[in-house]
Amino acid sequence: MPVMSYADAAKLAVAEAMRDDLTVWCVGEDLGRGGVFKQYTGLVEEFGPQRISDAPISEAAIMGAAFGAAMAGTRPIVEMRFADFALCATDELVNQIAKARFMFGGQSRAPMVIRKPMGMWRSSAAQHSQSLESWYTHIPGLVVCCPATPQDNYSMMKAAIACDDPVVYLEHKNIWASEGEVDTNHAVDFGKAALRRSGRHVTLVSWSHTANVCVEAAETLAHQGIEAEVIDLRSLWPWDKAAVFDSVRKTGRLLVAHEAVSVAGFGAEVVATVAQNIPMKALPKRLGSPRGLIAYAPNLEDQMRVTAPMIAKAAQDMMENEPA
Amino acid sequence: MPVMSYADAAKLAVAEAMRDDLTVWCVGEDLGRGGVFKQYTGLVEEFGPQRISDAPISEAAIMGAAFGAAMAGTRPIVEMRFADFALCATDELVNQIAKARFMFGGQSRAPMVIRKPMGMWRSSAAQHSQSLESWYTHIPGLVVCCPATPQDNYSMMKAAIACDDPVVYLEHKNIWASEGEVDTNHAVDFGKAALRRSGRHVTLVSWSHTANVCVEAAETLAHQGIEAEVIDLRSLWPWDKAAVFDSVRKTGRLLVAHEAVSVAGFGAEVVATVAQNIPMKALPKRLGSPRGLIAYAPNLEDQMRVTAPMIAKAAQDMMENEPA
Amino acid sequence: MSLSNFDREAGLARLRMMERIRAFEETARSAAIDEELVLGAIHLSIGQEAVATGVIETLRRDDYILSTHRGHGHTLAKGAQADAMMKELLGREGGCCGGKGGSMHIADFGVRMLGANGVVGANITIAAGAAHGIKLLGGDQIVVCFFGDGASNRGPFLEGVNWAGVFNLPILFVCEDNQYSASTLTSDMTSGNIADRARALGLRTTEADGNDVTTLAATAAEITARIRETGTPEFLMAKTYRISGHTYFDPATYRPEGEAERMQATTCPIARQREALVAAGVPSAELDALAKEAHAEMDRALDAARSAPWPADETAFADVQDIGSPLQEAF
Amino acid sequence: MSLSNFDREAGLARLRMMERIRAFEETARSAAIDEELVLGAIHLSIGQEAVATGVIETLRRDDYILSTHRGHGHTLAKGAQADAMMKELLGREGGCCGGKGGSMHIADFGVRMLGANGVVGANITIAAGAAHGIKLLGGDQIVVCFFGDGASNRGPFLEGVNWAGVFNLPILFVCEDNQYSASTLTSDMTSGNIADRARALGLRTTEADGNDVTTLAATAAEITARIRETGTPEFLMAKTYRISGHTYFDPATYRPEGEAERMQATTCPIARQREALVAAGVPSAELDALAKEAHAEMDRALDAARSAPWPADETAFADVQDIGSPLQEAF
Ligand SMILES: Cc1ncc(C[n+]2csc(CCOP(=O)(O)OP(=O)(O)O)c2C)c(N)n1
Ligand SMILES: Cc1ncc(C[n+]2csc(CCOP(=O)(O)OP(=O)(O)O)c2C)c(N)n1
Ligand SMILES: [Mg+2]
Ligand SMILES: [Mg+2]
Repeated sequence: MPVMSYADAAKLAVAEAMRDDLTVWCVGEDLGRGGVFKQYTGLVEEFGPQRISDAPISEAAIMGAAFGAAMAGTRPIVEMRFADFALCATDELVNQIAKARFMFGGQSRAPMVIRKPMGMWRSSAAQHSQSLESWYTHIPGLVVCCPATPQDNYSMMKAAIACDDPVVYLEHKNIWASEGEVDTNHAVDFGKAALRRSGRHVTLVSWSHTANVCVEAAETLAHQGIEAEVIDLRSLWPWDKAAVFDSVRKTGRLLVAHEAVSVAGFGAEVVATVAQNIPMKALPKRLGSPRGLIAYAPNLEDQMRVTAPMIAKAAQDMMENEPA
Repeated sequence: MPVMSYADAAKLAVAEAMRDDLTVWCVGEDLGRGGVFKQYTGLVEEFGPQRISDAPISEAAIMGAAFGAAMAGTRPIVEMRFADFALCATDELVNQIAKARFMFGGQSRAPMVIRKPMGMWRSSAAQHSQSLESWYTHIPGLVVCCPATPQDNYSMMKAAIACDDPVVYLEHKNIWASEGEVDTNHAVDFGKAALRRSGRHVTLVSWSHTANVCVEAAETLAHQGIEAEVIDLRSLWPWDKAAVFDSVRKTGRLLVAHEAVSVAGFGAEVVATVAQNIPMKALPKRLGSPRGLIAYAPNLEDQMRVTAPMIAKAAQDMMENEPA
Repeated sequence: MSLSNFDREAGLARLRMMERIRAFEETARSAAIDEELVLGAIHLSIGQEAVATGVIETLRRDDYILSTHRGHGHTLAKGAQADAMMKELLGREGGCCGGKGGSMHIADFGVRMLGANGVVGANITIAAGAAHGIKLLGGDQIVVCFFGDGASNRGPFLEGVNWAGVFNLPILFVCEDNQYSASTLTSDMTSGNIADRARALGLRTTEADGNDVTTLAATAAEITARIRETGTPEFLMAKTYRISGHTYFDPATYRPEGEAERMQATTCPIARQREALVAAGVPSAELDALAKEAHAEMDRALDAARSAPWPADETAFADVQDIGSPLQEAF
Repeated sequence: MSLSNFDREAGLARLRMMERIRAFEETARSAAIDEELVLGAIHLSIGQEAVATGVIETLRRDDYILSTHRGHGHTLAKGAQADAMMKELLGREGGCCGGKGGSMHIADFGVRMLGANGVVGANITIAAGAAHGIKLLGGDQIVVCFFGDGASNRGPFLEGVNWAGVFNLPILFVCEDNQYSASTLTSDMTSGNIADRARALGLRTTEADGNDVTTLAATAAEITARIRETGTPEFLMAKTYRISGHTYFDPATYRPEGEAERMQATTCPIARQREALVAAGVPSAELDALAKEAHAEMDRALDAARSAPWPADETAFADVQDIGSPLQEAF
């Protein structure tokens, strides 16, 4: 199996889909020069500037026009550059794309992949670092993906392009270069979590880059005799409740970790859903960013970060403070 | 004490603040003719068209310009007409207003009230009905208010105008005409819930119009011998954890109800926070809209609605299905 | 309009379409006011019928249009059935959007009417994109995007018109300038002039009397033929006037006393077209019959709508999405 | 520029400011590349120094400016201290934003520089609003809003410029046309022409050579005086060229071979100003000394920044908000 980076894995998926289906095309600023994170490098040479299309600095039009083109029968992949800039196209995504099929009584479809590179990336500061995945899970009509590995970025990109619903596709900026094996025959279904590690003491639920951080924490915990099960949700809508429920039934303990702000983050949805359904041995926990902003200075930025030691510590505490 | 409508109560608060402080002004489309819900009727006659300012259909500029004017020393009240249209100004609110003070190291302030009439209002369909309060609670830098009564719409508007932070102020469209006594000496602090009813069996937590629906449900429950405590959070950020914790410690049962979509709604935050801190007698519950869209036809619209009977039924179930 | 080459048949067809639009809206209005059958807000285009009629008659069935919150006229002119539209306004089964959209989201993809829109100006980028899609797929259709004067103050106006220019797309933007943005005079909130904005954005721009259906149709025919030929976007400013209020329940007291009456008397496109036809020798009885027929059609549409059932409750959960649909995940 | 009325002192002051801007950015770039001291992206305005210099010298200290992601020059020209700015780029205590903003959010409210902005075009509506605030408060300050050519394709350009026109606000919009939007030639993505957009939005619009600081300053002086006098907004198109890449690490291979070198040789505003001063009889040794002094100032700024501590960890939680602050509600 070839080893490739998270960026290249998605690029391979895009290229394969574009070869198979002439109606698939990409649009965004600077794509003809490979895009700002080089996740499109080489594609314009193969597919030409109509299908790897540059765009003016017009996020609202990029999103709105891609939607129009989707209704006219194409399958656009929309590049938003930074998830933060996608906020310039919120009406288009939330009021138009997510609602059109329903409002028009099923007459229209919006098969689109909306790529929004997200998350903290050293010293990018408050306007280039946000993780807003929970917003999109709250919007009916949208599918929401947060791949954490090259394999998933390949397989989920393939699934997203094939999907007839609009898919908000959140790649994490910090792991563009991370490498891993990619099996191009491996398909991932939305709503199926990845079991990144099995364990019987505590269930760690996460997604995106923080899922990788959880795996790291689980290794530390293993040295202390605590076997953590790590569930990487991969897609947040739909999300794999069955996998989480099964795991928590087994371990009796739930810890959810993510990079986004804790308050009204998707971790709240996971903890609340489990708490509503499953009695646990210990009170469940969430780790996310404080409700503060992401600063430029690295030590200040770090105050907003959920780290492997924090995750390991929280899991240990859950093991120790067992109710009698 | 005078009796007045929810709309008029806020208007009185605005007028009083404008009399006291010449830097307070309102800006939005059609304000000179009273605004689309008549919540500004008569103000232009008293304060003139500069301070009750019309605006072009430019939500991004209304929000952005008001922010600039706030940095230059005024205290704008921004009218977004429907909360849905505020999505056209998301970058301005989230990337600019909420972050400026922090990004600039405390050099700037944005004392603004951003009024976003929200919620279902018969047959307004998918683009004029949304409740997106949980989005704003997820954004550091913002205060979030959801008044449910004329008294609170008076007192909280007063507090919001006086506040030096940007306040997202969500009035519910369905209760503009609802009437109640208003004590103009009664102040409300952000983060202090209203105890709308006391009870010892189950804690109902809600806000905005659904808080009123919970009071109705509690009356039904009382006839069945179930004493529900109804907590109206009023402000969602900050929210009154202490009041909720105290109540749940007493009742041992938590039911959160809101109009917004359940998935990643603020109910998840409340349930998760309580579940992380307090062992309960029964599994907690949430009632919110299914993750579906709001239709025009009334019977379809009703499928998305949380009603008093649904709340009462859920509370009853919690009393019956007591774990042994 | 010169009488010499006045085409009687075309003139009658245009009057018929305008009468149908007027009758549809008058019927809907009385259904709303007298019977409270229409539950949500409806925005009437009374006085503006010539724009929809004159422009859309120049399109093929497979051309696309996109509309605004004031979309009944465009939808009828593109060929949608009044029946299904009226059912939609009443929120009934058989409505063109299954009762989910109502007036503000009226759409008929069968005739390539890609929807009214509740967000002012939002259709401009979407329409540019539909034209982009046509170009990518190598089609020979064109797109017409209607919007109001007030919409020209929203960012998507600039972004969408620029997009069409940059990618050289087969689209006609039609600004229906009825002078008002809800209760506000658009000129009070607009710096410069809308047609100049379009020109500055690189588009060939034509200004026309939007209440003279005959010359408007001729102008539109030239423009749409040119767009189909060259694939290059253009812009049409159509000056018109909304005789009714902003919504059906708006008394429009913000207008200067007598303005609406004066405009109705002088610019109503239906009255003008009737005069033209009478001048061309058509007996006025024939014209009256045509109006009566239009009203009868809409009465029948209302009757059908009135007796149609509500949509089945379960449809509330359908057509949200395939993956993670509320049909599977209701709560 | 006619030599006859060339003001030697002003000319030297302008050269000094441009040299300071250039030296600040060259110092920051080598701190980033050679020492990895600058952690985030920085956008250099090398080649564009004349615009900040020529326009801002016409302002009062209490006038406001708003800038873009490429804001070092504007900030220095408005009077901010290089020390505090360099500390900000290094994310240190004493940085003008306490290390929270970095280059892309550089700001100094003390000199009424209301911030750089990481979102292209977002400053345009905010700037219009600052001018709105001045008008409401009855002040006599004016606002200058800088943005790039690429920003003219964003909706807020239309909404903000229209706003200024409608409310007749004391603001000058300055488009620094360096021809590129990151790696894209702006003209490839722009239909029509930017100055025409401003004119169509009702603003008096002047086009100027943005690399000739002398005439630019004269033009700007006329314009800003007029704005202060009339309170009416205007627009200035300043043609310039970014000699460096988009970010300090951008090799800018998307530019035609030799373009940057040719432009540097022919249009560099610092080289042109030096020539003019030499022609006016200033010894070049004096000019060299001035450049050296600028570099020495920035070396000192970098030394101070390098040895400054990180901001205290707790400051990460301060200045978010008063009500519901993370200081009270950390997790
Ligand atoms: C983004 C947005 N802002 C405000 C509104 C409320 N609104 C609905 S129609 C309208 C007036 C639109 O004026 P114009 O574009 O001229 O169209 P007209 O109503 O005159 O046909 C307004 C302000 C809206 N629907 N969307
Ligand atoms: C809304 C938004 N879209 C995209 C970007 C990414 N970006 C940063 S600078 C830039 C180019 C801006 O071009 P221009 O306005 O001409 O300014 P210049 O960089 O040439 O000074 C882009 C696309 C952004 N910061 N904000
Ligand atoms: Mg209008
Ligand atoms: Mg540029």
